[in-house]
Amino acid sequence: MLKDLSVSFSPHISQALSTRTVMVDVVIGLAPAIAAAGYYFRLRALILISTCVIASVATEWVCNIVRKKACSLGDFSAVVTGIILALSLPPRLPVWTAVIGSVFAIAIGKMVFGGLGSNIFNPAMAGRTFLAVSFGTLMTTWATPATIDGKMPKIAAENMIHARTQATPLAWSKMAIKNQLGADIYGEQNFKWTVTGEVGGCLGETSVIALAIGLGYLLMRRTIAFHIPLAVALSAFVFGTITYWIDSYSYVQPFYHLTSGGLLLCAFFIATDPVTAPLTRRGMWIFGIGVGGLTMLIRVFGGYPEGVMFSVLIMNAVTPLIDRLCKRVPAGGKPSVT
Amino acid sequence: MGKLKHFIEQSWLLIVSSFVFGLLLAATNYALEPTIRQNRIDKLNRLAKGLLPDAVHFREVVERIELTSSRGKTSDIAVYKGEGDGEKCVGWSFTVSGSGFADRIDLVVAVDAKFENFAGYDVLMSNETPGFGDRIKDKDYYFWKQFKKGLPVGQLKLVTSGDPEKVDSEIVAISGATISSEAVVRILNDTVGQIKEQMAKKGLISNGK
Amino acid sequence: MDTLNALVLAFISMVIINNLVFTKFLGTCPYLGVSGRIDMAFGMGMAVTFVVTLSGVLTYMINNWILMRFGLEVARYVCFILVIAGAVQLVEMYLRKFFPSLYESFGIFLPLITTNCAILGLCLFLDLWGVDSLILAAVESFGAGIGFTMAICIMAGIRENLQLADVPGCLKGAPITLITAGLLAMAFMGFAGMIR
Amino acid sequence: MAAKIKGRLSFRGGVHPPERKGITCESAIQAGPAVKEVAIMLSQHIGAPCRAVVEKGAEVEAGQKVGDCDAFVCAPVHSPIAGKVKEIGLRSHAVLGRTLAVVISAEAETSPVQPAWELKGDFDASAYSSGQICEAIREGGLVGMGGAGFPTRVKIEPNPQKPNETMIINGCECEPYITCDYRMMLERTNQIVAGVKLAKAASGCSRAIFAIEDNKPAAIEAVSTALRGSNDIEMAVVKTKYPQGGERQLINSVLRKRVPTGGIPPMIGVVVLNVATTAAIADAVVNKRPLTHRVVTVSGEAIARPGNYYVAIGTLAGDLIEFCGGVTRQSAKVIMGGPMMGLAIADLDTPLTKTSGAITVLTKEQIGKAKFKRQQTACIRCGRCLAVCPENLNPTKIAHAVKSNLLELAQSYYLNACMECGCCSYVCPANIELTGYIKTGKIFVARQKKRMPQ
Amino acid sequence: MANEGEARAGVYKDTLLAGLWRENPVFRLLLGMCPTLAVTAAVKPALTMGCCVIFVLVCSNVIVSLMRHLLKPHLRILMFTLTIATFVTIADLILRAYVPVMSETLGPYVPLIIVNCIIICRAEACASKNGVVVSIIDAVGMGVGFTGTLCVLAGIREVLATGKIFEVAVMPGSFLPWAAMGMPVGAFVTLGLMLGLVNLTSKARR
Ligand SMILES: Cc1cc2nc3c(=O)[nH]c(=O)nc-3n(C[C@H](O)[C@H](O)[C@H](O)COP(=O)(O)O)c2cc1C
Ligand SMILES: Cc1cc2nc3c(=O)[nH]c(=O)nc-3n(C[C@H](O)[C@H](O)[C@H](O)COP(=O)(O)O)c2cc1C
Ligand SMILES: Cc1cc2nc3c(=O)[nH]c(=O)nc-3n(C[C@H](O)[C@H](O)[C@H](O)COP(=O)(O)O)c2cc1C
Ligand SMILES: Cc1cc2nc3c(=O)[nH]c(=O)nc-3n(C[C@H](O)[C@H](O)[C@H](O)CO)c2cc1C
Ligand code: SF4
Ligand code: SF4
Ligand code: SF4
Ligand code: SF4
Ligand code: FES
Repeated sequence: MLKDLSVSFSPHISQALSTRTVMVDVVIGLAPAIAAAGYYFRLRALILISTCVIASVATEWVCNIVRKKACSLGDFSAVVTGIILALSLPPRLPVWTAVIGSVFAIAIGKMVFGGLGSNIFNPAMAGRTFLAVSFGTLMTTWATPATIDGKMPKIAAENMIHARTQATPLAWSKMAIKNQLGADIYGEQNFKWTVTGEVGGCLGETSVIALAIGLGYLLMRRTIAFHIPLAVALSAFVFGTITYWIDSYSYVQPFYHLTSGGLLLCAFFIATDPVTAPLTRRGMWIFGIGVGGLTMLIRVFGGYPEGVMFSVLIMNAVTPLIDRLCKRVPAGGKPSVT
Repeated sequence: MGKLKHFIEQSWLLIVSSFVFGLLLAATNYALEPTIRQNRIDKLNRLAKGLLPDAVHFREVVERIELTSSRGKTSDIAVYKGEGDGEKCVGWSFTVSGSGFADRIDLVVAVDAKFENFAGYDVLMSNETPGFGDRIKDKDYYFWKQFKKGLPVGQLKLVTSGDPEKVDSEIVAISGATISSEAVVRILNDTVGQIKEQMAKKGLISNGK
Repeated sequence: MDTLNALVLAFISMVIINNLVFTKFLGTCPYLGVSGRIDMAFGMGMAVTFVVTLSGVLTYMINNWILMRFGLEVARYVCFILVIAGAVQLVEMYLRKFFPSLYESFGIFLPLITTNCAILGLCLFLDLWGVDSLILAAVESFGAGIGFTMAICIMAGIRENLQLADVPGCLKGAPITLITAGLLAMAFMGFAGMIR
Repeated sequence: MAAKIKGRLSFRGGVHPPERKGITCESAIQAGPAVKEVAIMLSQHIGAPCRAVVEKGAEVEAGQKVGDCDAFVCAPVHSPIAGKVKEIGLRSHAVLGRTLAVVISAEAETSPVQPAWELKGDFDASAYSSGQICEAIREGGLVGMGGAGFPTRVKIEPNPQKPNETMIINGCECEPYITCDYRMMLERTNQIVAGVKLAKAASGCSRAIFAIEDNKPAAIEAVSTALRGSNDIEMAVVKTKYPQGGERQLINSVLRKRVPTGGIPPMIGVVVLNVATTAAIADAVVNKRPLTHRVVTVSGEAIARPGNYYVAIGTLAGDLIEFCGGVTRQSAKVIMGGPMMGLAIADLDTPLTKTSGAITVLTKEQIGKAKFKRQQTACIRCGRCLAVCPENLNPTKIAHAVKSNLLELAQSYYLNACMECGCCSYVCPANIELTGYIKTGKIFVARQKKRMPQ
Repeated sequence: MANEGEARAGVYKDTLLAGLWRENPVFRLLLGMCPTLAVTAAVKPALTMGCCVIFVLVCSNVIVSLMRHLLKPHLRILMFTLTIATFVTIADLILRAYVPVMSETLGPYVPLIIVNCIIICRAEACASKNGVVVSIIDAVGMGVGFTGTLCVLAGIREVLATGKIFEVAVMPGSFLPWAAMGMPVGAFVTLGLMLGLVNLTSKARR
């Protein structure tokens, strides 16, 4: 009866929580965004998402075999990477391109560093950036949501002959800078479109409502802390407000920056990737402000209409320095003698 | 004295070899300099000829043309006259530059004899992203072809959508590289008009006819 | 005001947009050599900044005021490398004499810097870009040094984290550093086209 | 009426494990198993180990001193039963491994008899001088009964260089399952209060604060009632949270003061005493009874008759479990102490010591939920461990540095400031045994220091 | 006599092979990384670069070997640098005269050969200690090893970045080029993976 007593370090009980539950929670949090993507982009969304997930998981599986490591698919992190990558892709992207992106994300972005937890850069964003850098045209070709049959002004793909980039809400912002019509662009109608998600854009980024529901779930489950999302959104908002104050003809309304493009997807699901974000609360604030600020810097002054992927990668790179900067001091102060 | 001797003892090899290397360099330079210079001229000619196929050779116009950039800096450029059979003027060519997406872009531009229509441009130097802005060089791409079709000289306008087949002052940008496209258009807008004006002033072309 | 603006932009451009390491592949060897010691990386970066600024200015003067004036361009490379070697020597002697503590902290890096291609590379690029004023040359060289310091410090930070990571054996060391550098270079492409 | 300290008395970090005190909180203290043989460990506490003062074969009486030493940081040990010294040999010690113990065997089984607690609420400590109290405490072999077992005399004795100012009586009992202190506070209230008065008088503290977690209203009620009339002892109802009972946390919660890292409470003039210790003080000073018995909570889902038992120190853990009806379900882990900080033992012949406040027996299912059964993944840097660390450390960094054998890096992240509370391991979703790595790291560092004396 | 000749031939062969693989400057010694990365967007510039390095390496090794007995210790490095800079300038002039297109593509990376560690390292490690013949063989071995590595790297990058190699299309028509491979990312990541592969094979052998 009292045989085979196991001995281990204390504590002997633990919270009913595992890496898998954390990752599954993120998938659940992403579910509304996935549903919105399916609603607006129909089959394309489902094809892209399943392609990315399958390719990511398969890549991780192969990497495990090559390294002769135990199978790590059970932690579901590859699934999350696949979904987030897919949600950040334009709907019309060819399937094989999505496969290249997923393979790059998992193999180069994650597994060469040692797999889950060791990667320095956000794998999904690394994969997306690789695609953006490699296949620029494909990655800036947007589709009209299936719900509006190309009736929408300016957003719809009017001219697909040359597969030209089409104006997404962010392109409006660039247009505002160029043509001095910031004040005109922002209207109630446009705002409504960007909130519900009935606009062109990447699969998962268009619907603010769906993202907000997901955020609520993650916060409720304490999967993420509120610091990073808040810092990203706040800093972007402040940046946008300042530019808007300075010149409301050249720059669009700050709210508009928040609801358009990938900013909220990034703030809620990407910048919050625990592996590549700082550990401490103070670090999270710095990180979030960096992501939001850099995104806006690139949006407003840079060459690209969207800055999310670059700002996330750059802040990922400085995360070790942030962690060092925010090194915690023990509760009792630094020991006088070591 | 002893110090000098010591110095020479220590470093005679250095002094001698500096001398020898100097000579070696001078000799090589002397031997290759003309070829190098000719290379540069050949390249310009080749590019210009690609734009003005009728030209047999190019001659530098003696007068220098002064350009004022939008920042207010002035610079001199040389304009070459393309001469066909029997010294007939078939067009003009010159190099202009401006800033692109990543770095400076140097363009060779050719216009017809009357300075009325573009004969096209070619890229002398650019550092744009391969696959994006790099396509301003791509002769098979619609962007480049728009300038080859005898576009009238004048203010060009860049648009992101439109029909690149139509010959008008609306230039359809390269998708994903609006900035590079814009740079080309801007460089042309900023310089070609000025050059035309000064050439007309100097009586090299007849104005307004 | 305009000049000042141009100088500030030139500086920022050299630090983040045209970063020598990320866009021009210069100074890769020290980049691969950095350990997880951020203080060492910072010292190295500072030493490079110091020398690169000095050499940028000196070579600019020699190039524009002597070589170009007398048609001696053919001797450009020889002169540049001698100037750099001389500058390093000078700095070393100067530091040893007047700032022994500073010499202690980054003196060890100084001899290594002579063969750091970032320095020669920058001098050559200044020439290639046709930088046309001494102050601009100085600002750009200083910016290049700071950009190098930033890059090397970021890398040192990442290396510290990688110490604890389960990197595959065959990729440990230089390979993973190269891959990281690649992803970093990709991230920094985001600033392209920012200053025109 | 005792003054009550107001405010939200808590600290930053910490966790809320399921309390599970319901299993034993209603069970009054009963007599524990009758024993025929006890093994008194000669090393029961931090500080110098005792030397046996009896020979093999010698007859000892109940309460007779069997081990002592001259070191300052030391407390003697006594025999709880009358019998014969069977041997002085090695026995399993929960913390120290195999160490020397005096084994005493009696002719017949002796049942522990709970003394009559005759003290009244209006006990007057002024009858005893400080020296007298200290001497009685030392002779009684009192050590801290809250965990580490530091000799109580050393703590209390006034230090002219650093006078004691405040005394905190630790009635938090924040570990899950354990209720021995709670029962003590309900049933031996007067004795505890008397002990506090004695300790306060002896230590020269101007303040004494009784701290109890807010999940024990009955204990708060009982203690407040007993403190009526002694208005120099304050009450502090602190927030229920693990490890509220850790002295560094408790001091922070109650006094808003921080004990320096690597330092001890006396450095800021504070003395922290466990309630069981204060009860023992009263017993030692007033009744001249040495510390030979203590209350032990035997709990866990697998125990047939869980409860609080008055047990002779030196009783074997197995005997106590047997006495409680043995285990009913498939049990997998026997823990000396609570599930958060206690030590799992493999040898049921491990004797109880003065600091063993509990034995917890966990079932397979419960362990299934604990670390080692579930698969450990890589750290996902979620930061939970940082968020809960009461000492504001970076547990993942320390643990991974230890794992990679980078002890210097670990120390640069303040390895030694960890108090091993286990919060970080408790919350880690990747199931990493952070506390375990940290403990290992501390041992490595200690070994290294020993090898390379400065 | 014959034996001696054989022994010498053995030394030569060893020296040659060392540079090609065993002590390959890029893979094994991690030297000259900057040009390796910068000029390998396509095979042609890589090959040109390699040839320049071979030229400079051979010339400087010969000169250094010839004057190895005359070198004063404290002026040694200065002499090396001077020699190398001279030959690099000559190589640059030749390129500009005869392959102007490549000269433009390579830009400042040709003069940067001056600080390429391989050359000074060989001058120091080999030429200043050995006779002319061994120095030449060493230079050729190292140079060819360097060039070969450059070309392999450049080949991979060019095929993926443009679908062509030596400007001849090799990929199926439906292949869309991966522009990233032509950029710094491609250079760093490909070289990193190649180094990893080399480490793997050498470990497997051992
Ligand atoms: C990796 C990368 C490289 C780019 N390079 C260029 C470039 O060289 N020239 C350019 O004009 N745009 C370049 N772009 C795109 C611009 O930043 C910008 O998105 C575009 O000019 C906006 O115009 P659009 O309306 O055509 O999208 C690049 C984009 C990426 C992702
Ligand atoms: C080397 C050492 C010296 C100590 N000195 C004292 C002291 O002088 N006074 C005191 O009250 N506690 C002293 N302590 C005890 C600690 O502060 C603390 O009370 C004890 O480690 C915790 O045990 P507990 O949790 O069971 O009481 C000392 C501890 C150690 C390890
Ligand atoms: C994590 C942790 C939790 C603790 N919890 C309690 C507790 O709940 N009750 C208690 O009396 N002592 C607890 N202690 C021990 C106290 O720190 C302290 O040593 C003790 O209260 C001092 O009293 P003593 O010397 O009378 O044992 C805990 C210690 C640690 C490190
Ligand atoms: C809140 C949260 C957000 C995540 N975001 C991302 C993400 O943006 N990209 C990604 O590749 N993985 C993400 N993951 C999954 C996982 O952390 C990631 O695959 C690791 O970076 C792999 O080491 C996320 C996980 C969590 C818990
Ligand atoms: S100290 Fe400088 S030279 Fe040495 S390895 Fe580090 S970076 Fe390289
Ligand atoms: S690091 Fe130590 S003090 Fe902090 S939570 Fe973990 S065990 Fe507790
Ligand atoms: S709680 Fe676990 S997974 Fe989270 S940071 Fe700490 S060690 Fe890593
Ligand atoms: S030159 Fe110096 S740094 Fe370069 S390889 Fe040779 S020894 Fe190493
Ligand atoms: S730093 Fe070594 S070749 Fe550039």
